[in-house]
Amino acid sequence: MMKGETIVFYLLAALTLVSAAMAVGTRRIFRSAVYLLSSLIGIAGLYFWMRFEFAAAVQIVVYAGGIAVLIIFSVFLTQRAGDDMPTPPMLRTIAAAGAALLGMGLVMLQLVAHPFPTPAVAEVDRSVSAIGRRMLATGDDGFALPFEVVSLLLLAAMIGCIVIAMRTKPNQP
Amino acid sequence: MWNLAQLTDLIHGWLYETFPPAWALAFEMIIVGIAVIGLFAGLGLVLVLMERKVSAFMQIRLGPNRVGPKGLMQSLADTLKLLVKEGMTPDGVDRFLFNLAPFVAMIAAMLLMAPIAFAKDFQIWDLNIGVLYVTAISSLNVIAILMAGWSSNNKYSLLGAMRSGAQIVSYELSAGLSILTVVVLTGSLQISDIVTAQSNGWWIFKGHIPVIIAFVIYMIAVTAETNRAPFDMAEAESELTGGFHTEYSGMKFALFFLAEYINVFIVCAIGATLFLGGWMPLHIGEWTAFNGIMDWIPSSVWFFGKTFFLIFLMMWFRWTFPRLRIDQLLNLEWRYLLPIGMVNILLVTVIAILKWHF
Amino acid sequence: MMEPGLYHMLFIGAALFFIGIYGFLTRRNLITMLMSLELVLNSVCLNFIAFNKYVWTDRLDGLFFTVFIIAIAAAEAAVAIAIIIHLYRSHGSIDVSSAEDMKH
Amino acid sequence: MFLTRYFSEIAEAVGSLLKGMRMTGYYFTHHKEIITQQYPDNRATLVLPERFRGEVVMTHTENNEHRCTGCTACELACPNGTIKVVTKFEVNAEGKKKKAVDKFVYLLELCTMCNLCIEACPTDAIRMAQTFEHSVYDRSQLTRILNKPDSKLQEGVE
Repeated sequence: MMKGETIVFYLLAALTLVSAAMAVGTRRIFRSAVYLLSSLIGIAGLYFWMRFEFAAAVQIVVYAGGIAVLIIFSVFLTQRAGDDMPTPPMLRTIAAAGAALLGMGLVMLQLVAHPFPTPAVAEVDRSVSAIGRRMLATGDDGFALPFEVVSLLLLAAMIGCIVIAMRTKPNQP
Repeated sequence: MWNLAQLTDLIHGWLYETFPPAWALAFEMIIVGIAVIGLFAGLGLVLVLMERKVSAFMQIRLGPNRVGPKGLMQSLADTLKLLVKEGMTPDGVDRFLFNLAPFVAMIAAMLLMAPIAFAKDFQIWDLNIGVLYVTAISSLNVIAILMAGWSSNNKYSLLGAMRSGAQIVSYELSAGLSILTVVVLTGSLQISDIVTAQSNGWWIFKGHIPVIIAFVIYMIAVTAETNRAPFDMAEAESELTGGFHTEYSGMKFALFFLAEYINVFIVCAIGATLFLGGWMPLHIGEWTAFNGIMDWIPSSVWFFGKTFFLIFLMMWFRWTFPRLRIDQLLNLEWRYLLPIGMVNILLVTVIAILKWHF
Repeated sequence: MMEPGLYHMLFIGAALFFIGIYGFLTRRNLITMLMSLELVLNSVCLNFIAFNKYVWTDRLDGLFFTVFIIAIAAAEAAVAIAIIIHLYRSHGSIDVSSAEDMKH
Repeated sequence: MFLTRYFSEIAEAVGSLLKGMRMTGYYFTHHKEIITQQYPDNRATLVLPERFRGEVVMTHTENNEHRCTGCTACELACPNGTIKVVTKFEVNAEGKKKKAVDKFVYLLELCTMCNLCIEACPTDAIRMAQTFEHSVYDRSQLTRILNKPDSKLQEGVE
């Protein structure tokens, strides 16, 4: 008999993969966004399953609450309800599926053949305060520099978005 | 006295003695699920009646007073009506998403119940990221509204959904910042830690002015986040004929309705936990006799009392203020609440570092 | 092999990655291409977390990489959607072929 | 100065919002001021305002006398044609013919309770009553004759 945890894992994996496949397969763009969202939530569930609660919460906040809403908004602004996307030409579908399957096969061959080192026994403390201390530490295992670089990147992205989205005055060419 | 932990321990022990662990866990899950659904039904009935009564008294009316003594059965009758109504699916809608949306709203509301401490040692799941979990899951709510708005194939629904999306995404920032002030003072995201940190005084009393400002911002932001008047741009009966739930009827409409009230309850419960001490009784300094009397009142009464006080506050807003226009709404958030919240969190950090709070 | 472990997680990661690649290759709509890219990024995040969980349990690097990737993905999505909406305003379509005049 | 204006705006807004909340809070805590009438239940104790206008009636004394001379001023004053005064000639004690009211017909279905007829009446023969439960099963019942059968003109009214 399977343990409850195992059943939950398989359910989450199925949710993630099936909805991801449907997200790239469906021809209705809004449904595609919703399937993508459920796939992202499935991944957050997998993080929860691995006891990485902080990563799961960040995933839900940023992806489900931010990026998915952004994508849905852009769908609202650029598509008409009821329109289906055109089916891609058969040749391209076959070529893409072939490439994806081939790559998948190669990666899986490598994965099965490669022995991964056995884990060190002690699990490190993953509470939020420990994460915060590591995040702002400047020593060998600190992440202060990437943290600052990411914050700069976010600032640059914000300015870039404002500049792109700013409406040019209609009377100017 | 009044210890709910004994009750839960008793049930837990009995289940694990009688059944194998897997089954015992499954039974516990079922019990918790039934308890949550029962709480949902009870809250829905109570809050709908409360809203109607409060609105009536504020408008010098009587409110529902026909069904049952003093109209207490009114919401039960409403539920019955909604249950037997035909659930229509209009022509030309995206059937799958249209029928899914109310359930997404309900599921998001149900997930939010997990980390709330209803009484002393009475909590479904004491997550170590409790508050962050709440902010994360509450952002799923907007997805249900966007789904309902798009799949209804109706321009009013679409407009309501877009307004609601813009509104919720922007007000989440203010709510998050004001939650962070308390997190900075406590040094933990766990709900039980936050509550025990307030054993010698609630944060709103011992956190100086910045926490009071954060409380005010929190109340405004969550009123907007739950789409209630004066921020009910998503529904706006007078402009959008009901907004995202224009096309819904019967039980599916009732689910949206219930989800709104449950969300109100949850944000008020979180507000009570963060700022007003959750189930912690009111203690004043060294007055042992007074503190003893306050301790005698059960902790669940304290929790529900504070929560319902905040709910009453939100209803008071709703029946006093006129609705904002969409540009005024975004102006309020981006020009006033967000800058004030950011300055406020800096102040709180200074207070926390210098240990000025007591 | 029933007990889920590192290989299961890596399989999910690889499958997600190639589902994303398939979507990126077949779709011609910019928004859906962006969605496929999000899937690819997520598969990488999942791999980082899985390695952190099952191989290097004494470190937190996988978690940090995931958090930074999520932050960068948010910035990328915001900029991409700003560009897409601008393209829609100027060309009236968000098909990649409508952006071809940038070649000249 | 930008900052002072910013903060004074906030203070003003908060002040005005609190004022509104004080008003509704006052109503919430003062249940006695509720103005809702639970109408069919309190029919026995219902008190209508003095100036409420229900329908036009003609006052009669206990001797079955009214004050209407049949001058048709009310008929002329009515904008809707609600009132029709049918007159007849009566022979009085001195053998003179005199105009008197035969039937004072009042069409309630046309009346808007505008009070113009009452103001036009030179002899205060008609007034507004406070009855308001006017629903009937047949429209013909809304056509009323206001002067009671065999009623006479009151002495001394010209």
